[in-house]
Amino acid sequence: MSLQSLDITRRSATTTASPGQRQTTEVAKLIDVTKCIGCKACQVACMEWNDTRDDIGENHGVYDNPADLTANSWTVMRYAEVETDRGLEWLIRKDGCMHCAEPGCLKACPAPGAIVQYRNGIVDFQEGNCIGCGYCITGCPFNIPRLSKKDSKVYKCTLCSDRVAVGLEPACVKTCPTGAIVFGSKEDMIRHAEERIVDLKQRGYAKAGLYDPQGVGGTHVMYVLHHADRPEMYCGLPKDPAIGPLVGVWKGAAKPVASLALGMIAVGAFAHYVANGPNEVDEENEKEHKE
Amino acid sequence: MKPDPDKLLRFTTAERINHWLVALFFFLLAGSGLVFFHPFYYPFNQLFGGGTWTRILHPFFGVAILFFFTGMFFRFRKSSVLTPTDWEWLRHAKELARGDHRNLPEAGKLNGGQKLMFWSLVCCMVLLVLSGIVIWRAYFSFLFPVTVVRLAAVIHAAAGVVMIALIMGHIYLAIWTKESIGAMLHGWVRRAWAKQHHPAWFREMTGRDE
Amino acid sequence: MNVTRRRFLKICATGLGSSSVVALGFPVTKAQAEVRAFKLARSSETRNTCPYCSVSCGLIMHSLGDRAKNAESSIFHIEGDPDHPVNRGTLCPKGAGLVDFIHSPNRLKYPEYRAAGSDRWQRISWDEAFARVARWMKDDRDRNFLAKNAAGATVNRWLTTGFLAASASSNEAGYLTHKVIRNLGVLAFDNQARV
Amino acid sequence: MTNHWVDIKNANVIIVMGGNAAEAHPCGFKWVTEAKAHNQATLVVIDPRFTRSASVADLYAPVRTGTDIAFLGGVINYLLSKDRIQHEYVKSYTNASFLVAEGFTFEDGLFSGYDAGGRKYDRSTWAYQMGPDGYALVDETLQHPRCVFQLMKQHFSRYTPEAVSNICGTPRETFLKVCEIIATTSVPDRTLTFLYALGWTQHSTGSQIIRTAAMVQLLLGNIGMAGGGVNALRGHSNIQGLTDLGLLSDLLPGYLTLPREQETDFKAYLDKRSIKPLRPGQMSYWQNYPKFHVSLMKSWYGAAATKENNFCFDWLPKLDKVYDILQVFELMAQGQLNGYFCQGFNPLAAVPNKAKLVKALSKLKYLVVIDPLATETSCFWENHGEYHDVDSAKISTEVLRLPSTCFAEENGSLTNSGRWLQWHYQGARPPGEAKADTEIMAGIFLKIRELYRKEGGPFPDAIANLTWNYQIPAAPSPEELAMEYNGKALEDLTDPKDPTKVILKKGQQLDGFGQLKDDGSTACGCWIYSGAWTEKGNLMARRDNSDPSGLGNTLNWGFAWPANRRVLYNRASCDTTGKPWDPKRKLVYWDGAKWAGADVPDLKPDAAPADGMGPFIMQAEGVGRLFALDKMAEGPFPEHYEPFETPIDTNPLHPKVISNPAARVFRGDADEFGKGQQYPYAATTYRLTEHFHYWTKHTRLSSIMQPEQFVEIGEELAREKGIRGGDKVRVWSHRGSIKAVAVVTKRIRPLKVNGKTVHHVGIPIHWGFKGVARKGYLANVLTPFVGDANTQTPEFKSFLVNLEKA
Repeated sequence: MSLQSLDITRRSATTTASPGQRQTTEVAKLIDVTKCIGCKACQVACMEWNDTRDDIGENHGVYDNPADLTANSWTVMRYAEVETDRGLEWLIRKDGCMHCAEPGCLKACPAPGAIVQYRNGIVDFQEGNCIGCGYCITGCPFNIPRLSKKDSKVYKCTLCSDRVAVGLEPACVKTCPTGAIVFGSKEDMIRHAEERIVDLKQRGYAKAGLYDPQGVGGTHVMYVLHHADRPEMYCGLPKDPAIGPLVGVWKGAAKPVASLALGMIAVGAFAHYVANGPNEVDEENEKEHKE
Repeated sequence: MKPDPDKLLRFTTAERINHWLVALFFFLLAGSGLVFFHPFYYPFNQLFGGGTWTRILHPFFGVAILFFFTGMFFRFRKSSVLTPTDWEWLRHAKELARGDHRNLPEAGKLNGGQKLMFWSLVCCMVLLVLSGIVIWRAYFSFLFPVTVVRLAAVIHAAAGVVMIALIMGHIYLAIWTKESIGAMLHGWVRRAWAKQHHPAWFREMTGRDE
Repeated sequence: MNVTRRRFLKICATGLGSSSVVALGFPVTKAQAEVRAFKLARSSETRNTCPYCSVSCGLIMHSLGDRAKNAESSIFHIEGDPDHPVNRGTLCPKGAGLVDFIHSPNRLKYPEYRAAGSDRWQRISWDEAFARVARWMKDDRDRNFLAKNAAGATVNRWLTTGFLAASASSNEAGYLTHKVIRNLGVLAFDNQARV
Repeated sequence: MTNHWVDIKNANVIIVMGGNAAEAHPCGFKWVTEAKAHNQATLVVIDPRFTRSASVADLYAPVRTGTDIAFLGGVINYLLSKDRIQHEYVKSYTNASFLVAEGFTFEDGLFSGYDAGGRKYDRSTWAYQMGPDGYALVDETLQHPRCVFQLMKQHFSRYTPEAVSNICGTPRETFLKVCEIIATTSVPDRTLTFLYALGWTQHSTGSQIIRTAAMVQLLLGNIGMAGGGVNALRGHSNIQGLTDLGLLSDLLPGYLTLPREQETDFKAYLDKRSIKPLRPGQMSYWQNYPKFHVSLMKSWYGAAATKENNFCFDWLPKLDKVYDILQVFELMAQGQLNGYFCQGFNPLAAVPNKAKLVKALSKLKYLVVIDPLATETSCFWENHGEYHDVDSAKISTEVLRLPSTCFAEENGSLTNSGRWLQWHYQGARPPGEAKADTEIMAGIFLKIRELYRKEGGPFPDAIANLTWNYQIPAAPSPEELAMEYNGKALEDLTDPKDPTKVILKKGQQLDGFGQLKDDGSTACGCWIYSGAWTEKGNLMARRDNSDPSGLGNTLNWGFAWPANRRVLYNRASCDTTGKPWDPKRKLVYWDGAKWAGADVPDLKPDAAPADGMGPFIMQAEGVGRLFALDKMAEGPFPEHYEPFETPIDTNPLHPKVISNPAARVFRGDADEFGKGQQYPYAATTYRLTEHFHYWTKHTRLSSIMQPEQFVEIGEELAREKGIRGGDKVRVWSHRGSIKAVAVVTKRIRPLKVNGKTVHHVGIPIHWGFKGVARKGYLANVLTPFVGDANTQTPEFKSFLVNLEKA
């Protein structure tokens, strides 16, 4: 584990480089939506492995339960009944952290080391360093992190970093009954997806494709979609996700520049004083009032 | 302090207390806010009991400053109305910075610069409060769509920087203009000082123009 | 270059500003980041079969302790057996949550008795429970056992007590149940094959 | 399952009908996705609802609940009329060529021999024409007007695509597409598998639906093939095992049958069951019945069972009728039962018509519930408000609740749907004082035996002499019991070919049922399980998952009955010369001297193909039955009958015979059936993938995944009724009423049936008044108390309801 702690690509609110000499395999989870039956085994395995338990909620007139991601539900199935040219399709997508190569959450996080990106691609929250500001929620292009009401820390899928660290697949991957979720090196996962896409195209899904959005530098959780041209059909999977321009402004160069500006004001003021001296009452005026 | 016939009362006790309360919370807010602004300032969190405490306290400081600043606003809003003379004053402010006040029109109790500062601060406060509510994660953020939250975060940061810059200027000018800090500390200024810096006010207070 | 006093100060300020930009950032002093400790590192593993549907997925149950005399095993995690030819390590949503079945707050722990007309359970001992059941059964069997039917054929049956067998008990339990129940003469005997 | 889970991957076409494999058996369904991904298989789902299985299917066909025979009958008609059958297979491996007795007729919905008063048939005409040699007559050309093939063709000619569409509500084009996909497997190198579950069995015509599918498979030559078969995906982990072990009213272990009360003569009892071949050279394996039976008696009674006393034949209780669960609750409701035991079974939830069940349980003197969980049945006397409104003070049943262990706390074996026996191990101690089922049964038995010893009583012989030589009498170990049902030699056993050679010494474990004797020299508790624990040890615990053939028959993993065979009827995967129909699926083959291959051959291992021994060795004919003789209650050919509650109130094929004429209906229950006028919607119950029956409402994780009771309705019906998703609705049948949240979905579409629009209402089961999930109504408040004519499986899948916004 101590070695693992050095295999870091990025660390939130840290401007110097992390030790990163080691080159570990870049991993990825591939979710083949076309094989998914929406059984929620992944949801259960996730909670079981991570020792979280959500509330026993209510039925909201749909199969989705829990209805949304929470600090205890790090993954949920989202069900969409969509009419396409093939008739009715029940598009079921496992939602959760995409483990972006350019993570918006990490970019937004003000707490040093509360979010890290390991060299293998996993973006992990270190709740011990989290201050609970929720900036990561603001920064995420996929609306994933959730703030716990209990401890005001933010939680999300860790891609089972603890399992991956010892060479195992994530819990959801292992449990998936139909093999809709697979795990391996990112390279292998892309190859696996390509095989699946050939099969889907043979079955008439002309627009089948891989979802690995480049707007966030690619992701370490990818989807095989029957309709890759319309990801929004899958309960609003963003078509072209990117770290929002506002987040860019907010967390980009603006802040060092603003800091510099403040520094300049201080320095400028000092310089002004040195150059011009204080603004005092004129001697003439003084005299007048002495008398 | 007993009234000194040589001196003029510039700020009442209530005004002074109000000012310093706002100042106090400004420093708390700026210090805690900068923690989230950039990693460079993160160590400031130690002043507030760590990162999490800083996150918890900052918005409550905001609530406090909103309360006191509102008080200030009602105290000074009338005396801060900008007149044509103030604009004229502002046009000559650059000369003043170089120490040359010959062409400066006579300032009242507050000069054009001070008034402008007041309204700038009011603007910043409005922006900070509104955007601050939107990004107050514990109570309000879930009410707004993420794009609004993102916009609010940018506005909050920007307004915060502007406000800090303004206050830095304000502080420097207070230091630069000798004796003005005393005016805010004990309230009294010498007649000469008043005549020098706020001639119109001086006349108004003394009825004299020498 | 004619450096005036003012200009000199400006240069100093710029230099100071830019060098502070370079220094911006929080030094990396604490532990960088660590993943959660792997919770199965030294747990005990037991092979089992999922008790739900008839796919009969292979399970690995992880329990506390290394089976030392002083350690009480308590199962805290269950996952699929990757060697099992049918499930190959996978588990469905029910199987993946088995640990909550084992530790369900509604697991029965003691024999309990409810008297006629009562609205509560009362805890009893196993001896008492066995004695009571045996008494009920024998009294009913003695009274209602049919050795011969109206036609005089030997039928040796007992129709006034019935037995419903389980759907998830082991073959061994099922075999013993059949052996015992049939030899008391019970015919009203069924299992959960249909429902 | 004729085949097994992994074998599904070998299929080319997979039909999920009468079940929802993705929902109920997700981990088994992986072999469907595997077949799709790596065998380019086509998945077709036929269901009233667009299910989770349908979500990954290549084709979905809607069908009205309870009309599966019409659909499959239409498929048979399509295959026969378009001549898309596997001719060689049909000719050699089915009874298509057999001539049927002249008296057999079918008119206006009824077969010959119907007794309307008794609601049953005299089945004597449902027979073959017999030759003077005692064998059935056949016409290999299949042209004889009385041969099964011609009669079948005629019978199913009524099931035209138009008739199917009219009855089932399936669009004609969709139906024909399904037929075409099915027909592609009539060639020798393509197979189809049927995956079904309670969606077929829980109908008043359930057994006949399954038969119809089996007939389709026989016509296509898909039985005995890798990737073929008719596969029952059983619901519970060991319901296969408990059925194998005969825990049913009329069975003994290993599908041996209890004598009826008329059968007082031991020899006649055995002869009737030692079925003689109906064609020359056939194995007719039930001829060995006496060996299985006598060995069971020796296992139970030991030395007390002797040749002289007919191996204690008289000790067995004799049947006057079958006491299935519906019959028993009917008797209980009439006050004819005093005591009842529920071992790991929650009948208050699992048997239809809850109101009747509560009434019945309240009439008992004592109820004993053995369960790991606090079930509704054990608490049937508790008041739980609207969900279970009873007056405890008025219920005088004494109840005893005994805590048992769960899977994790015991050793033992379970038999999966593919007939694999697999051993499991204890991982923790049970909570509190909970005891294993074996200990509880032993505790009860020892106490009763002691009472009989002390006090005497009627017929104590079977109790006193029951073998009980377990090391700890109060806690027989699973290992001892497994060795007992496997069986052992009671004398030295010699090789039949060489009597001087001892193959097993006295006391040694048997290698398999082939060694059983009818002279009392062997003991075996369950003949089909013989071979599970031999002198080699516990074969159920084997863990070698190697699969040299790649067909998925891991012969060294666990033990499969019978004789470790993985695919039943696998002899039929070869042509008459012993060559595999498809060289890529070489399950078994004749190597010139014996049968060899990737599976244990389902035939005498040295029966040369030239000798013509048929592949269906348990049948007297040696072939598969397209004509069922007298084995089915309602006829030798399947016929479409409407559910007892039908939304169209008629049967378009024969309006005078609407529902199954041979189904048993108890007097009071007929009055409780609803009519389409009052209850216009076709309802069906089912389980969700997140849940297991009524158990997982005690499990937090499962409850989180589907926390609250709901019913599913289509968008059109919802619009008509002004219901939006998430609204509370009230659903009621003629028997009771429930309230639940409405899930409004595109996945349930109205169907056009016989000129009428039929809406379905989907009612998931699971919720009740006990557990950690939200409280709900037991869904059997609504369901009718009638069962399949053969198995008495309740008709949970087709009934009528009405509904409104609550």
